[in-house]
Amino acid sequence: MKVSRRTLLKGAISGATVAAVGAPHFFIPNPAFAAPWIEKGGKIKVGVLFSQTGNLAVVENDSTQVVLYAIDEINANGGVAGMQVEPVVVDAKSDIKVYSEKISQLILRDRVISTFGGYTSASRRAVAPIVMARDHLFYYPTCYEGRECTQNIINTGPLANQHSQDLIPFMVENFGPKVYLIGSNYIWPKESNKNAKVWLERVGGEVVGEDYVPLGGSEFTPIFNKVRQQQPSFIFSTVVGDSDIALHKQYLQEGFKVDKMPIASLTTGEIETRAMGAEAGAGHFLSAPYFQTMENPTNQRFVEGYLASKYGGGGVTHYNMEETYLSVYVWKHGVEKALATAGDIEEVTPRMIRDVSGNIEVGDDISPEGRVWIDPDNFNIWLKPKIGQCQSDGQFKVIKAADEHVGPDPMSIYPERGVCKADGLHQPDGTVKTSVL
Amino acid sequence: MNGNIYHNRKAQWAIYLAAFAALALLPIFFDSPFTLNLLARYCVFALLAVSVSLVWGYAGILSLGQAIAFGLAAYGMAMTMQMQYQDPVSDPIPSFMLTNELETLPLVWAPFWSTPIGLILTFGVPTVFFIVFGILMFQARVAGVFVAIMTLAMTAAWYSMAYDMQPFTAGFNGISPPLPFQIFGTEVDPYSAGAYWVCVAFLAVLTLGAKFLMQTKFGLIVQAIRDDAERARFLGYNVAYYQVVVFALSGFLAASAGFCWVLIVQYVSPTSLEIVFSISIVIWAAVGGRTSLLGAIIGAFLVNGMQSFVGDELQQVWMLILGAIFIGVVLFLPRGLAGFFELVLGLFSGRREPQKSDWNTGRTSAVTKESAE
Amino acid sequence: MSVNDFWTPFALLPFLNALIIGISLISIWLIAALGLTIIYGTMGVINMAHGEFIMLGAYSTYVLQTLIGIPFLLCLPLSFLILAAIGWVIERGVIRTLYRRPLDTLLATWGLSLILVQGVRLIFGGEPQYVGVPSWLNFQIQADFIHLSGLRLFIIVMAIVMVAVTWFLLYRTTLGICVRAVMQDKEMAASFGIDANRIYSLTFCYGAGLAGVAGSMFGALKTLFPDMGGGYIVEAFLVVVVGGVQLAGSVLSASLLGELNSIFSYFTNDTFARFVLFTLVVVFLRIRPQGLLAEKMTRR
Amino acid sequence: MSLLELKDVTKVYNDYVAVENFNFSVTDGELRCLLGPNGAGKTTCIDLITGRQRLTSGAILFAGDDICRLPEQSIARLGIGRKFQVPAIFKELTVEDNLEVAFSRKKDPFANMMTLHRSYGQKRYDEIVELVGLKDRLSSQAGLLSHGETQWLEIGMVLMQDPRLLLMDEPTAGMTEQETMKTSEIFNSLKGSHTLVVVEHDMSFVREIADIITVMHMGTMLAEGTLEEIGNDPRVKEVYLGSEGLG
Repeated sequence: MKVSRRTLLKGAISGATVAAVGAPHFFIPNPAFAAPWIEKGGKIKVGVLFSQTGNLAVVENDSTQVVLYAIDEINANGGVAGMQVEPVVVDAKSDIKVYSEKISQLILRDRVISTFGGYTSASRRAVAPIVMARDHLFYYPTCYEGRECTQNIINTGPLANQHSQDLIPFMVENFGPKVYLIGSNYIWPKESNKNAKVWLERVGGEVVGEDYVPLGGSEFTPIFNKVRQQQPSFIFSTVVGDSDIALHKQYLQEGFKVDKMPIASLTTGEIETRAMGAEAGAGHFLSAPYFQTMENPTNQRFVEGYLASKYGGGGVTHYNMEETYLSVYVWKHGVEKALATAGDIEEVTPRMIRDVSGNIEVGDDISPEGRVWIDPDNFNIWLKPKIGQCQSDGQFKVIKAADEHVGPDPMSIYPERGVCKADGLHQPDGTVKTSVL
Repeated sequence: MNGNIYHNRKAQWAIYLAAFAALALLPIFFDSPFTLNLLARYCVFALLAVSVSLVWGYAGILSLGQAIAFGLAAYGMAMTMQMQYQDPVSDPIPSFMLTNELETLPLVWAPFWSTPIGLILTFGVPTVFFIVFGILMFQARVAGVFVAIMTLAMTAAWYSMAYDMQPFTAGFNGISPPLPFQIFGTEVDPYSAGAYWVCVAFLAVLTLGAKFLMQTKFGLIVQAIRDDAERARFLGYNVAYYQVVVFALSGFLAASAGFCWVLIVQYVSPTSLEIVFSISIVIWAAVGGRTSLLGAIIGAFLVNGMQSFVGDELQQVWMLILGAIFIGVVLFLPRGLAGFFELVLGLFSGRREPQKSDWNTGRTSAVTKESAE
Repeated sequence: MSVNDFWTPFALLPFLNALIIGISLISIWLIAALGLTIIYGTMGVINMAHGEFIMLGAYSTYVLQTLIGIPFLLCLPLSFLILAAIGWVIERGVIRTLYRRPLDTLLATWGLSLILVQGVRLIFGGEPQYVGVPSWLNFQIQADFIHLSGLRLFIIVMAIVMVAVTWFLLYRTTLGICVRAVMQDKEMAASFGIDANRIYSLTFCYGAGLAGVAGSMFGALKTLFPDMGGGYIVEAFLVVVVGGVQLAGSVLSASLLGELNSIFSYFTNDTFARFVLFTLVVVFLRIRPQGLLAEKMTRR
Repeated sequence: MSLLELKDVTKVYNDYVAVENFNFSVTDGELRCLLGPNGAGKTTCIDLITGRQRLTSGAILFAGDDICRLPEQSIARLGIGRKFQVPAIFKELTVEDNLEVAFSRKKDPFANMMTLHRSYGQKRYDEIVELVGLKDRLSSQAGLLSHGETQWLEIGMVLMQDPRLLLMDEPTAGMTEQETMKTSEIFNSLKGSHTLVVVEHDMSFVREIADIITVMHMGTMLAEGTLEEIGNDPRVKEVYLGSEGLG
């Protein structure tokens, strides 16, 4: 089969040269390299794939910095399994096309064992095909909508179901049942809103309006027009990025009162409140697993250590950075566990790390937000969501923290699709489907 | 112009053939799947630049809408590949549709169950759209700057559409088919030499076809229309007809690029329909030389290659350099690198052909002529 | 997606309010497009960096207000001057060599916009910055279905002022006569002793200055970040082209587009409104390429 | 029999009447000069005949058929060639290619996609090249020609169309005296074999070539006749009074 295909092409395209090289692969993948992913005596290479330039750099540059900070910390403490970690940092330039180009460079050329990267779902989906085709391992360290069930991505940010579980009942209890949903116009806000509706129903709340603005859109008057008509008890916001800042500024200009109708957001963190000015942010609520002001020794060490290091130029820590920081430690523990299973570091493959990552725990001594662990079925993270209220200095005061860890459920609102397990999506008809995107 | 070897047709064909042969042979030297895939991406960009060179350089229609054809084809291809992954019984709809409460496959997706029909739509829809859009514009004798702005607005409209129609397009997240393209019982791995050769073959065949076409009388008339549409009209040519044909051809080229793109990247999102992307294509062609198809290819390889390699080294200042290059090319090399070669080769042949490039001013120069008279 | 989710049913009061909001959108579209109208109309220069001029205006306000402490109202004229100065440099350095090559100005100014965005990012960083709204603008007008914030009202008033000043300059001053003369026929104007190059310089400076004022106000209303200009450029161009590249036309087309946008987003959503609007504009340009107000172009 | 006939042709722009109830006819093989002061409506007439502008009322007959609703290219294909007041040529193309585009009989894009050959060497083609004196300039870029050469090139292109009727809008504008002389030679050699309508200002040129002259004024026909008759017409004198007159 292979030979005949080759002969055919040879005639058609490039004649005898093909035979000269003996190029063994045409439409089929290059046979796997025999070389090990990690070489004894060398360094362990990991990919760092965020945007350092362009409009996404605002957030993703911090992600790069915090990954480097975590790796420095790990190396200073003896590395992983006695080996030093070497980050391969690439710049995705805020361009979706470049994400897909750079991930293939990391996997195929640089042969990193795992990659940390991405802040937007779009970038995750752009890298997913090759990550899955090469059975690689990708750590996606931020909020995420779920509904996927892949065997090559580990997520260390909160899922939609983890966000809403505490926030919605809290808001309804304190401000009233009527909610107006405002989000950026893409999938994550829509999924988050669906989860929010599930919880609203349970606590007797009611949706009085739902609106989406384009990404980067900054005109909220038409929406506030409808909000004024509906008189909701609070606004539930999944508006991201620059739009989020415009939302808060225009909220203030429109004369809404934060004690009457506050915004409960899944996105407005320390970076955003600083950029919108203190008076625009103060009084609103945020659901996140982490706040810079959390009071525990680990967080104190993390904030002080990070801000004092050469990576801490941004001046704040926030939930996205902390989740990224955690992902590096999740990976570290994964490699160590895989080594224990395989016996030889040269035997360790990306997929092996992923397969042993279930139940891996990052303890109080490392995790600034407190103990977290990876779900053994769907490889998302167990965490304690918290609710913070923005103060006049742009920092958040934690006013409610979950007592128990909340489990991640990527299929929470799609039970009819099946259950996500380690080996794939177990569909209702009994079949198992892998790589569900 | 006899003396200048740049204008010698035999020499031109020799150079073109040599260039494509070299591209086809590259896998010998770069066996790394990453490099092959990267080069294949450049070939796709080069094909886009060729489509701009055809429509702008030869026909004088500055289209900022090439991304429309590219994006539509890319969506078509991604939908074809996504449906190859779906199963009619156990998993009949792509999972992103669930977010939007779709329970059955929407009508626009249904034809993509069949790969041949999917492929026909991939190439057909953008081409037909360009024919319709072309008729709309050129029948009304829209020209020059207005073409640029109308295509720009149309690109923005399609972007909003792809972005907003989330039940059908997955919106900003885009569609990433989980498996590579399957055809004739084979899987086309995006990182294989085969996938690379598919891209090179598309680039070579379509470029050579365009080159041939521009040397026929059709090409001559197209260039005549670029110089003075009214004159051509009074010589009995249906100018709008010619413009629609060229515009549709360039749309087909851009659509082919979109097809190849998803073949080797397995992903599409509304960014493929972005204005920024659409203008970048024009810039590649401008850098390489819009009046030369090979020049456009070189421009695309050069700018994107620099972006991949130099861009990483110089990170923060890279965009400054890129911007400066564009300005420099427009100011000092209006015909791009190809024009520069033409000039240099002209010097060697002992006769210097003055560079004239005011044809693209269209109306302005017509006005000047009148007032001068 | 059911039809009912997508379409908001009609109701009179919110709809009337949408019309009022439309006025506020009009003012923004108009302010963004005003400088472009002047530059494109007079010089035939397609300034793709116009959005970046707006961005620079916003950043100069940020610098003046936050770093130096100048009150907001005073920032407006200062932004005008700063941008006019930047415009002068750019006109001398780049634009001057490109007269009569409108499509080339499009490409060159595109390159320019890359430089400006990255330059600002290098200096101020990529994170969003903040322009404060003066406290005397923190009021709302509320009566029946009308609801308008102080800042919106201020922007509407400023739009009227900017149009009025531009109209006065163009139609009631000697300089304006010269500009219009050059606009109609450069050679003829030159033969009357008008220095067309000087007029071009001044026009470009003035157009850039207007973008500066626009930036100051958008900075207060929205968010400051290096890419913010890209969000205005397409709309601004459509306003200019639909209006027929003249002052009154731009006012008319901004009014039309702003109201339509507001009405469409009332019935559907903002993204879909954009799609409908852009498509309408394309169809409109096919029927009337000369724009709303301009006379049919005479060909050679 | 008249080849071209304008019947009660009227063209109104907004409020301005450019041509009013203009009647005009040209017989086969004739060379007609169309005279008149600026704004008399001469170029408008040519625009109306060639379809560049649409008439407000009236009719235009070409070889007996009404052509005033046809698009420009169809009128051109019927056999009406036109030289513009401001020379219109394809500046970026060579002289040879300019003539080639004009010479080509095939107008359909798809038919032309299969055609590679050039017409150089065909008898009629070579004759016209000879006639307009551009033989040595064939490979030059048209944009680089002198003003006179540009005019001849356009005349050559119109001839290449092999039209039954040639409309020449100020063919000698901007030419030196010598060039004008050469142009009049070209025109005289066309007499008889072609039907020509020439719009001119230059009286010395008109004298060289004219048989019958039509004078327009304010969009209407003022006078028609031989050179001598026109020269003695008091109305014509009045119109031209103060300008250089008709000498």
